[in-house]
Amino acid sequence: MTIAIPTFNLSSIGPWLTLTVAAILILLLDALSPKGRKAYFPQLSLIALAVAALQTWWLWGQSGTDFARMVFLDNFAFYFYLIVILGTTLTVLISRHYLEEWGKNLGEYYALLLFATVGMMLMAASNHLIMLFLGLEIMSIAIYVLAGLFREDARSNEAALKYLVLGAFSSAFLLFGMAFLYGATGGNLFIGELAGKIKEALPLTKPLTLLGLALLLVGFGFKVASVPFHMWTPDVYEGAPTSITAFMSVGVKAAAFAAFARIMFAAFPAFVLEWHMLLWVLAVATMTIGNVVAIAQTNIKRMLAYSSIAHAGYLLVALVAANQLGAVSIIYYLLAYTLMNVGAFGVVILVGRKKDSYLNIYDYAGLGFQHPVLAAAMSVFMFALAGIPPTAGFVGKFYIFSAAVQAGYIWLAIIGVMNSLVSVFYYLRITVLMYMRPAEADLGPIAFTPGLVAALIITCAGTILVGVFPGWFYDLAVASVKIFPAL
Amino acid sequence: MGSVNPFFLGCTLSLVLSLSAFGLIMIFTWRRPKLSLAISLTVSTICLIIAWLTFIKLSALKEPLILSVDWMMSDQIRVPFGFLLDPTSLLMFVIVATISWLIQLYSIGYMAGDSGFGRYYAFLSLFALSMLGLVISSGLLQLYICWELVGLSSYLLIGFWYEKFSASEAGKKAFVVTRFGDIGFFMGLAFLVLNFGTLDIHSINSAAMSKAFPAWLLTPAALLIFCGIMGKSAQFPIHVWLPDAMEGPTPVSALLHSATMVAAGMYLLTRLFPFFSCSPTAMTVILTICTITLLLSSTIGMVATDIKQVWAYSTISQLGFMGMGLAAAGLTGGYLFAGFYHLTTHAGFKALLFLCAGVFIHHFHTNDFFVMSAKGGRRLLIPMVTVTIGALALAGIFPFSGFFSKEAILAELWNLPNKMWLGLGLLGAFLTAYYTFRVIFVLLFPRPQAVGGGHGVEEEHGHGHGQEEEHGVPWVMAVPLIILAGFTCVLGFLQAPIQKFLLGEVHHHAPNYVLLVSAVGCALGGIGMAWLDWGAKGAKWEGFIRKVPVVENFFIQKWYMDHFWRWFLNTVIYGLFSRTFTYNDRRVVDGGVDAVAFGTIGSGRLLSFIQTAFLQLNLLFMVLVLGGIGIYLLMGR
Amino acid sequence: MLTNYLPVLLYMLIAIGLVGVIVLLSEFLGKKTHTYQKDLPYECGMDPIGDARHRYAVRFYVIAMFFIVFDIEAIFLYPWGVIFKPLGWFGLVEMAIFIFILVVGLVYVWGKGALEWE
Amino acid sequence: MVVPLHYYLGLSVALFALGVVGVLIRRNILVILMCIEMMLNAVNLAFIGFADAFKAVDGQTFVFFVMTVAAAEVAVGLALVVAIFRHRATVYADDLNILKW
Repeated sequence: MTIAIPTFNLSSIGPWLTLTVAAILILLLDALSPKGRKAYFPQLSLIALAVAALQTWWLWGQSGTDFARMVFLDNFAFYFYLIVILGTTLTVLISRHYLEEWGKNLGEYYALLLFATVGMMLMAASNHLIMLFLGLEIMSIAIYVLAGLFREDARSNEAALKYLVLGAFSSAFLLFGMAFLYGATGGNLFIGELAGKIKEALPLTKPLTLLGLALLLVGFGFKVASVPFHMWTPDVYEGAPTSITAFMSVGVKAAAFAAFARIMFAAFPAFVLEWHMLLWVLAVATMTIGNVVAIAQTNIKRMLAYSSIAHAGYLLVALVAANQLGAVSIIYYLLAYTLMNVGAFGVVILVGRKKDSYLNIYDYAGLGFQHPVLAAAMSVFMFALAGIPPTAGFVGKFYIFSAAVQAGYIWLAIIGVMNSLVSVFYYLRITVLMYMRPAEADLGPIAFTPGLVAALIITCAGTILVGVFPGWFYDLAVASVKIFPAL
Repeated sequence: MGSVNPFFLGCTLSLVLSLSAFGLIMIFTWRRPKLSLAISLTVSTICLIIAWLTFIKLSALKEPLILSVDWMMSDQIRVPFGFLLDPTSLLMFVIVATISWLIQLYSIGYMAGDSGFGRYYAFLSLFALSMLGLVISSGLLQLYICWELVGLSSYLLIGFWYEKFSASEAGKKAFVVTRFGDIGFFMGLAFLVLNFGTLDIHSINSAAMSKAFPAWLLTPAALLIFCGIMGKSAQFPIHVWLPDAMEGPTPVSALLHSATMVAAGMYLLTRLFPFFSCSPTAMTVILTICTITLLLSSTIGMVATDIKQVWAYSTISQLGFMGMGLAAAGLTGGYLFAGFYHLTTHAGFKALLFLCAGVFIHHFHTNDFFVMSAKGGRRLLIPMVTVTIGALALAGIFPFSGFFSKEAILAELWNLPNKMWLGLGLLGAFLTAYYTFRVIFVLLFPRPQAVGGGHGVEEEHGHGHGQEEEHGVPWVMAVPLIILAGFTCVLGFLQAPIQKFLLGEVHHHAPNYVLLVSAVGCALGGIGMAWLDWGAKGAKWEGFIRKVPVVENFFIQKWYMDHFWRWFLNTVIYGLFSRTFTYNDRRVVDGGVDAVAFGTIGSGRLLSFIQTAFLQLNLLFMVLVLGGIGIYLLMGR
Repeated sequence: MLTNYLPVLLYMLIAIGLVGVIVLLSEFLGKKTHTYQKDLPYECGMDPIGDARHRYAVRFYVIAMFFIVFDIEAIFLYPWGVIFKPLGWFGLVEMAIFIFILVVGLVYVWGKGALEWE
Repeated sequence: MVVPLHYYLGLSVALFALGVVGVLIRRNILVILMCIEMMLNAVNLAFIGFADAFKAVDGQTFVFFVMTVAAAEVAVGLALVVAIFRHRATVYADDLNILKW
């Protein structure tokens, strides 16, 4: 018996390798080096991320698959690589001081961040359901641990455990869905070939395929925090360390949407009507509940959690639109969302001061007078999240709703616009508090550290630049979604 | 590009400077009033000079000057950003620059000593930025952005005295209500760009004129955009924010709610006039709504006692009047001149009226013009004269500017086949004259005893709280009044030059004496009625409307529009959505679990299963939804 | 035919022999101490007689976790073992990398002091 | 003897449903984790059944990965349970109620 070893090219997974090696290195160094000489982990992670970004840039423009068709090499994946690398970089920047305050500036933190990033990339690039599942779990398990990082903090523990139980539960559903698809297609696990196989076997296996589709929807719906699978979001976002909340809100969402979009666009053309209808309902419910409940929140992390649910709803609108502009808008919006949301969480960390003491939205009162620049930055993020021009959030929403209208979902677009109107209320409330209310008490100084300042500058400038000059990013996105011929 | 176009440079400069003034003050100098004032006023003066220079240099312009770059959003969607300088925008550019400059000047006196002085000027700069940007923008998206910025800065300015609850509420109301209309505007834009592929104002207009739009596309787009106009220009039924918006400092009211912000809506209508006039349906809707607005606000103005409220309602009614003029012109194939001319004159005299009101308020520390009158309002000579001039203009009396522009609008209405509109327009003119002169006569002929006896008399003695301001009006406040009064007197005679400037030619038509007589008659009739009710020696000091208490109450309650919206907000928005969901969060989940916990312990596994905390409820919910999805997929269709 | 199974027989004999030798050697060479705990069945610190709803020290869970994680990775060694030959050097290198990563995990756990009982 | 595919699937679905019910009604987090394991194993069974029916090997490969991942998940879950137990001396799901609406 001989087995033909498939040819492969290590450089096509270069970014993953870089990050994995860096993470392993950090783990080893952390375990072996004496205490007190561990301050260089953030820098090491940043270098690794920069190298990975560079490698991605070199890969840009390739197309096809590698590793026996397991891995997609296409711009769609690469764009998401860049988005998650950006998200992780920003997270590393906002983490250090925050962790030091909690006495948790640990090597494993950075190692797990990098592992989670690799998992996200895997999800974006996988052409095989095993790969997809592995990516999902590498990402999820790392984040379960990260969410429970503050072992001494009961809320952190509880958040992590809730996330784990719910997450494991939903991945079981996802897996069951994959199993059904595997059965329905007569033993095929390649995402790129699902559509054809489904069509071949259609009359016989329709119920099986539909069940698989439903289970996949639940699994992905959970990961992107779509209503009605959103219930973990506020709890976990509130309990997890703030830097991890930021990471979760952007990275997990981006990766999950990458995989979600790829599967939906590529694998289910035969059931377009069904999944459009379902996602239509999910999108409306997600936007509406996210925005309306966010109004009632007084904890800023919880508010941002509901806002993140609402944004998942907007992204679902783009998914439902399922045309080229829709796919482009998903990519563009996730980039914009990464910038503006991490920025907002950076401000939350700064204002939270020592060990997250001040997370109530009323703690933002008077910030505009004490720290005008910080308040201005927060206003930019809030405007962007609310979708007020000329920020990236506006352009993203414009693309999304245009895509919906283009696809004929006028009502969906109308509901979306109404929702973004509602969202203006709670985002602007923060701005109003900062500028129009005197501070209730002196909450103490805010420690500006280089990392956080750098992150805020990057996110702030990025939010505006991506909004003012969307053309370049748009072109990149168009180049990335060319791979979906069905659109 | 070899050499940069000087006009482009000028326009950009004015915007960039305003923005940097806002940024500088907000970030660095808001604690230091003098410095902030210097920055803001310098920038404003530069903008003024730029505006007038551009205006003069380009006044002989034949073709509109388009200086724009494409902001590429995607292959299909290109959004132009830049400046479209044509007569309409040039005239508005000058008006906005002038009025905001005057108001900055006036505010030095009015806001002196306010703790938020620096912040105030920052907001004024932001406002100038957004309004100037709006006026000269070449594309609708840029216009929309500025439109929202105008909304934002007006929100900031109206809620400027945020420690006053009503002020911050009013700011919020203005913002939310206008956003309501903006949804429509935005949808209209999306509709246009998706079906037509451009947002360039000039090409939209020329395409509309060459009948490139199919009607099914045109009418909905026009109506959607008009939603935005309704919000911004406070047209029925979303006019409710404007009277409340008087909570802001009075110069702000003058700036926002007379000449610029609310005029932005009508300006947009003018801007897209060729586009709008291609859809008779849309124009009829506009005409109807504007007419309702005119009558509604005039009647409310008859019973208001707050001087700023009266001016606010008069603003709404005049905006309705402009809208009527434009719509009528659109329906009969006329020109945009009448409505826009009224916009111009109105900007002048309404700013004047508000600033005068500001002087009175500043002086007497009250908004109630009955109290002002009792305290001797007529002794303030300059404002009293100027307010009378403004009122005459508002009422449409020769030779003040309002007369000419109203005349032009009525002429457009005359051209309509259905004379009902003309009749309603005349009725509006009558009511306008009536409520305007109600204020004037009350101020001129005080009756202290009418305002609750001794109170007024006592105030008569002690109204100066030992401050020097009572000796007169500070010059920074007086100068703008005089300048504006001058405009009001002069603008009327500039009708022909302005018409030539706007349309490129003067359309002489034989004076229509029937119309002239009836218009003047209505105005004079209104004044006469006011004289009978409020001015004459034996007048009862109560409006003729008092004779029909039901109707009067209806007007005092502002046609119950506020009630309606309050009900709508409470019941539908809060009640149905927010409450349900937050209630769910706080009560149903907790309460339900508690109830189970306190309930019968022995009722077995089913209940204890519900009791098992949130985690599993969440899980259960997921499973149930999955079941639902499965059923839908398998059984559906 | 049965000769095909000769290697298996040989293998079994060697295994049994090795076990026997080790047991015997430890019997002869080892130091013998008898404590109560040590003489209990299973030698694991648990009381063999008593209530089954006994509370375990939490450290057992920690060790159990490590065991699960490291043990389950062995699953990947089986398929490799089955096709060890055809995979050749490539498979060997792959598996070496895999085991190296496991070893890194072990080093980390060790370095962190998680294997210390106290 | 060949086991028919629908036997596999029937058992798999039954196991999965049992797991779901267990997760929903048990209060002890350890038991909940075990039930989740059961769900994953039901999936494994389905994969193996399909792989057997189609004579395709990827289904079996999938099972290996599911098993390892499940182990990792449970390890993390156990660690978290231990951490929570140290704090609050409870392993019951309904005591996880600090984070509330």
